[in-house]
Amino acid sequence: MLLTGLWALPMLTAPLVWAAPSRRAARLLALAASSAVLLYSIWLWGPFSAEEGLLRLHESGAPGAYGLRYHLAVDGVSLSLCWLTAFLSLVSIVATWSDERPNAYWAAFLALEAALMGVFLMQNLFWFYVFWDAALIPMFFIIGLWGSGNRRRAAFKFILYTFVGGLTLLLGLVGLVALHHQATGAWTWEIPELTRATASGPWAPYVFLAIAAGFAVKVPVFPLHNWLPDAHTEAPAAGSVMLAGAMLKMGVYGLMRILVPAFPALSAAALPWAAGLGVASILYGALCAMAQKDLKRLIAFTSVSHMGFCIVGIFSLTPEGLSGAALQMINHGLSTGGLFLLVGFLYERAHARGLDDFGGLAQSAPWFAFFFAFVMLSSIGLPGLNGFVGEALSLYGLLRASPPLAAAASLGAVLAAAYGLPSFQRVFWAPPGPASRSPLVRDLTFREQAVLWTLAVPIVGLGLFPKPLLDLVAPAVQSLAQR
Amino acid sequence: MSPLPAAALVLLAAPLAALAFGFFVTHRVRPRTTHLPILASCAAVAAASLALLGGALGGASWSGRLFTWISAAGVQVHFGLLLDPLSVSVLSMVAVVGFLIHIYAVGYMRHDAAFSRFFLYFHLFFFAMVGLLTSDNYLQLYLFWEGVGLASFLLIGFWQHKPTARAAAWKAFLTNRVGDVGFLLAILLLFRWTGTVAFADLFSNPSLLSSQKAFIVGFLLFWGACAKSAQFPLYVWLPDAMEGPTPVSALMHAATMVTAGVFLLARSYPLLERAPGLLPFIALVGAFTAVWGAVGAFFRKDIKRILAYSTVSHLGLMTLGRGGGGVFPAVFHLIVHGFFKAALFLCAGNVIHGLHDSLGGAPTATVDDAGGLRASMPMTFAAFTLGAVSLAGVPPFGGFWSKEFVLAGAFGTPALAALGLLTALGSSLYIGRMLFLTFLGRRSWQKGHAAHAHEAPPVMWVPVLLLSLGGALAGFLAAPLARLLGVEPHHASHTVTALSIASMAAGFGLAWAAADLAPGGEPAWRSRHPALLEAVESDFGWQPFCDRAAGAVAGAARFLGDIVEGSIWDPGTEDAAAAFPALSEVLGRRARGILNDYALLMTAGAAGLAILVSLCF
Amino acid sequence: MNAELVAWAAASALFSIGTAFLLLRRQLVAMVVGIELMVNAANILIVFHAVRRADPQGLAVALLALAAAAAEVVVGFALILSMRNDENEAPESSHLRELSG
Amino acid sequence: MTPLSELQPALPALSHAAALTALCAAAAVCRRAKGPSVLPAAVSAAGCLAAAWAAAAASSAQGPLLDLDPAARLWQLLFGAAALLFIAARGALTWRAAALLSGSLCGMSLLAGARNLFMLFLGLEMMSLPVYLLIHGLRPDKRSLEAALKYFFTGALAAGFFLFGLAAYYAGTGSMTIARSPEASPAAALGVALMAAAALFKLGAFPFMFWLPDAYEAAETELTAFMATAVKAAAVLMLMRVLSLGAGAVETLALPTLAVLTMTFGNIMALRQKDLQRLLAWSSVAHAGYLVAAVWAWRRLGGPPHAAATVYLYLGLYLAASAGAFLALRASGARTREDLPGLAERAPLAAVLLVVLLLSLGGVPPTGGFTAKFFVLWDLWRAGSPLLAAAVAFNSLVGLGYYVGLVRAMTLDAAPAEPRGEGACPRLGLRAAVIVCAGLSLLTGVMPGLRAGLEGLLK
Repeated sequence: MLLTGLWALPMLTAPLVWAAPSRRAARLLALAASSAVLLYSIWLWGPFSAEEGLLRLHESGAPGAYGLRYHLAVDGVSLSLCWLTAFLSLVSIVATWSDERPNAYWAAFLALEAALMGVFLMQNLFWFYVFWDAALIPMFFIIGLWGSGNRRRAAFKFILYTFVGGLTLLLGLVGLVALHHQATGAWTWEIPELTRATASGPWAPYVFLAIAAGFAVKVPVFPLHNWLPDAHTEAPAAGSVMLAGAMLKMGVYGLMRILVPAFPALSAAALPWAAGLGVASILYGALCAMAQKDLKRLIAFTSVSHMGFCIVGIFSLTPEGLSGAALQMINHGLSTGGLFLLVGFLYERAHARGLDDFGGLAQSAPWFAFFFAFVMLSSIGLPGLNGFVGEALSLYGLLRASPPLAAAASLGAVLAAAYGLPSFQRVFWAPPGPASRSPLVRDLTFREQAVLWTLAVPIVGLGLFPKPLLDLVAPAVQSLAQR
Repeated sequence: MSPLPAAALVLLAAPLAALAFGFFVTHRVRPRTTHLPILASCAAVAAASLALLGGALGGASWSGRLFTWISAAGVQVHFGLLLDPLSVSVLSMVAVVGFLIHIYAVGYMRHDAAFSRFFLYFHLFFFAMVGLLTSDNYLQLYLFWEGVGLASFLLIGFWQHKPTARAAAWKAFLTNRVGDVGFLLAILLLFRWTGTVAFADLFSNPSLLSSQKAFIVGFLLFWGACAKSAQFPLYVWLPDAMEGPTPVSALMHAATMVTAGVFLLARSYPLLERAPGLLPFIALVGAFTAVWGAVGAFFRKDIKRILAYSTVSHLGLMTLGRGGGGVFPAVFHLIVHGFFKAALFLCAGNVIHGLHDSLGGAPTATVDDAGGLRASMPMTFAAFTLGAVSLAGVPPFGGFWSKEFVLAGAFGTPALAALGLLTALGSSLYIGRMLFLTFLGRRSWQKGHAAHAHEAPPVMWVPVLLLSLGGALAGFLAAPLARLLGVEPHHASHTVTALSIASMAAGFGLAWAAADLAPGGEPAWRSRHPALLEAVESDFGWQPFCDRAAGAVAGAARFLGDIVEGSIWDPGTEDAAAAFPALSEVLGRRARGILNDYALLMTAGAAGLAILVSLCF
Repeated sequence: MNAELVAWAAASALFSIGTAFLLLRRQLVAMVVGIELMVNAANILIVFHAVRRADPQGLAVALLALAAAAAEVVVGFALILSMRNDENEAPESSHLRELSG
Repeated sequence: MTPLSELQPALPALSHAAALTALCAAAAVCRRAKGPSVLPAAVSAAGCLAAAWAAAAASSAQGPLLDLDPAARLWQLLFGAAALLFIAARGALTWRAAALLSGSLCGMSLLAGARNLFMLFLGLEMMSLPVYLLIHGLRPDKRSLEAALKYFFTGALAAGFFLFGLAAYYAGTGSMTIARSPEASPAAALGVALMAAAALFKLGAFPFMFWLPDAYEAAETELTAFMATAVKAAAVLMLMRVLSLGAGAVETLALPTLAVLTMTFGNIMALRQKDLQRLLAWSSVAHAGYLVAAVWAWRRLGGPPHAAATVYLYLGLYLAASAGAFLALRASGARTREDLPGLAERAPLAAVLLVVLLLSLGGVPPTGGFTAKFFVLWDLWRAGSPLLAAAVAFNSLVGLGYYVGLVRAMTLDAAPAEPRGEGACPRLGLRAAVIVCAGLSLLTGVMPGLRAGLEGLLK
């Protein structure tokens, strides 16, 4: 029952929150639930480290026919992602703590958190996929109902585009199980068994491509990314935090948990293509970010760039690259989550997100300027903050795999400075334009500062002391790289 | 390598404590007093570094590891401090010069509204610089390297309302990032080939790296150093960095930050030694930059830009020294240069401060605005002269000795010697011109501001004087520094000394001629050669080239962001999805709903099945 | 053997005529006639083969098929008769055009 | 054998027949009570319950024409469920309508147990004729008359094909029992082809499906739900029985192409529909395509119980989702797409249920629709045709286009100023039926063991 509680708790409280008598009661219940989940997930660290072996805290239901068992387990990577999800859910609930949100808003976040936890815990492909698609529905309503501007179109585009990935992934997963049956004659949907035998056969490359494409849409990787800017631009602040902070990690986690272990030979063979696409994501994302006029679209493209580092780290198939990717997932969640919160606060105050809508905020809102600079620096990979460590390890992994690509990827750091600092200068330093909405922007309230400080502490902490997290993911990464 | 003494910990702890206290307490409660904890921490760091210097002179050196930073499978990096003669010597110069400039800044920034914010940024730089000098591995050095870059971004852009300051700050950070990419790649390659980046492991058995690999890593390190120490290709940000307040220009863009690159090259001397062709190349780039800077300095009018180009030139000299003569000439010139260049910059600060009211609050002044300030600003004049003669290399002042060792090293190859002497001539030329125009001469085109310029308050001219004295007397540091670094100083032959003195004298003569021969000498000459002037103003097209390159990248970004993403790829996928409803519309209109058609289709279907069966029966 | 051929020929001819009625004629009543023809065509075949194999089940099937066809016609006419149109001409399939797309 | 035991396999059909006779008698006797009332519905429901009890409890027996094997029992329960859902949703029926309903159900019971091809034909006729009349009977307007007539003529044409196929098969093999015929003569093959065509017509597969949208759009919503589930299930039953006669060429070539054509055509046509019932009609054509693919996989794998279980599971879950969706439309009172915006505010419960049902139709996890589609995809991969699986996946993507479109219209789009569409239908039975369907759809989404259970039943 240990792990089931992790996803069942938010899933069960979601309807209660929805049916709560008053909005205030709903918010308080949601706050209680999400903090309980966070504390519970951190408490899990005890039993987790007590056990041995790669996958721990196993928990499975009755062995159904054909291996369709309800089976949960967790390793270093998924536990850290559970922490990230729980932490970001709590942060997004506290950050948007206001009265005009209806009960369904809080229920949607709890449902989203439950679905994400499910994805990171499930070891059975059927259940993995159920939670994978289930996560889309709350996010569809979060973007669609409480977003801004043309949220309906963005939500519709988001869910359809992600279903394209989802259905390709479903085809791939079923194909993987069929290939495994051809190879070993046994039917199983258990990820540990599936990844033990290497799938081969005439259909193997197509299945590999289908699964890779399915996950690539979610990551997103360069050509399949254009649902992200629209979804982020229209999502509410907390929605963007969860979308960028936790949902993008489903794709990367899928690659690490299913694709690479199931097809070690093909992953190695696909290195130039996959790493090439990763580098393309880094450079394309950064360049597009430089050209954006809307702050949220800019941060959305930076996410494409950062996720490119994860892809590069994974497909280098080196332990350093993989631990870099695992670390980058957590770091990106924190820094981009912070950025989206800040832009959300801006939008709350001035109902505008354009770079040219603001100016000279450093004088009128110094705390705003401090936190925005702090999180932006972490996002562009300033050493000493958390962004750098993940990127450096991923680059190192890529260097071991193919030096020219590593050189190209390292250009991403220059482009990062090129999109990070000018936007900061435009909004905070440059004098306000005639139609500027800066006067509307009053400085951060105590609650908002508290939320941002809780984000800033891990940002610096992981930047200077990433060792505990690296040790946590080391065994999982080691087994991945050995294949 | 004895374990870390308490003084070593003070080096980092004091600035951190001051910053934390300043940021969380004084900046909030009483912003006018933020400089007090910071000055205290400067004093502590200066005392600690001098104590360490004493110990180091006695032959001691310390190193120790504080905690493990990154430990992925192949990448093991620790956070540690290394205090060997090289780092202690440079650290002492930085601490002393930094302390004096902090005091100067109290006076200079007194009237600025963001007084406390300035000191927080200023001390953040100081902390990063101390960290950089004392780190015991490349990755930690890289961390403080970028920290220094960040501080320079914040300080150059300190006067946020000025568009030129903002552009300069961004340009500085971007150019530094271009260099840092090379530095990062060097670090990653080191991990790749040797599995470690700690100086102790790397330099204890140099055979780890083959010469070819050492060349690649060395070159990349040099590329990083070029950005930070404003060597030829990547120096473009330094002249613009003068947009920042003068203490910033003095401390960072003259004495300490820009020397980080030279320190990096000095720190990795065993690595560079293993790469055969690298050192001469570095020397050549250094020499070329030296001449390039000198030419730039001579033609500028803005007093801070003249000093900026002079810094570029002297950094070139240090690199030349490093390439030609080894560690000692470079470090010695670095230290001496730190003193007199800081003094010169602070004198310029005094001049600007003095002329502040009459220039209508402009942050900088040109040699034309100044002129004949000898009477009204005696102390600044004295300090400036001391600094100038030391820079030009007039014996027996500090600059002469350090330049001697650099030229001695350079005389191995004729090209370097020629460039070295040219630089010697150039430096005396431009510093002479600046001295005569600013302090001595009285020309008609002067705007007559000299009359009511007033001397800076003691809190400003005392540190300036001390610095210029330090610069002048630095010559006597040669012997102890050599003993500290454990290297036999290679004195220049008498011919070399004679040649350098001759060129220095020639420089001064020419400066006197150019500056004061004819009352309208300079403006007349400028009007006659507009093309030449324009070429020099834009560094022979190199500055516009860099701006165009940056523009090209921004253009590519706009192209990708607006055209490819905005109007081709994004709408493309949406149109692909919209194809289905369109097809549905076409099909829908054709289905008319007539019963006979239904029956016809059904019969066709059944007939098709029947035919199929009979065909392949 | 040619008896079987004759039977098949007759049945298929009748069947195709019936289908043609349904496809081409516009009056609904004529289409019902077409349906009857198709059923009778099938009955011809069934009866012929039942007799040839002396299998009483076939005959029973033919009989019941007639009954089923009768029921079908009854339902058909029930629906056709409830079609009321003012020009009181014979109900045609062209009147049934409202539902489409 | 005592006469009673001989009738053992026909028990379910008999119970419906008893209800039919009772209703006809009542209809003849009491002229006065014209309007719909609960009693006739109760009698018909009693018939259903008796049939269901007979199917579940009676010991298995096999007669010459009918048998009561596990498969037949499952079909009976499926038809009984659909019928009860119709009666509950409809609430009150006139005597004549109840009689017609029981007659149709009697036909379906015959179909379920049929071992003889002619019994299949009789079942088909008895099932279809009452439905033609019900379409016009329940909602006597011009559109329903047109739909009834179109359905009648195309249905009669299909019956003609079936009969002629029967005759040809009889000519070819001399026997009418549904068993693998030893010597395959061209006539038998022709017969099977024609009978398969009739079954595909009833299922609504390409190119036989044009009648379906008209019939579903014009008929009363509860009847459409009944047709979309019970009649479609009967069609699948017929197709499986006919194909088990050894379809040869039809199986390998025609079925996959027809499946792909059906699902694609159905989905594409559904995208443009304004009337919601017509949209769900075209979506049920698409689902017919997925069913044809599932049946093909069942045949290709040699008719194993697990593939049959997949078909049953798909039908069962599709029944819940599709009937639920139709009834939810009725409950919410939305007729066209323009009625949907703002529905979430007007009728929140109906909107939530409709969202769950639409997502289940779309095959989105955690709903039953996904579990069904998951097993179909799996069987298609096992049958060695990933391309067909890809076609099913791609088509369900197109399907999601309009399902999520409806969800978006209902929940996200702004409510119009004045409320549109008829008011929400207050009938309790209707609401209960929708809640049951939605609950089932949600519950089965997280029960992958369902198919293994069905497989056990079928062994």
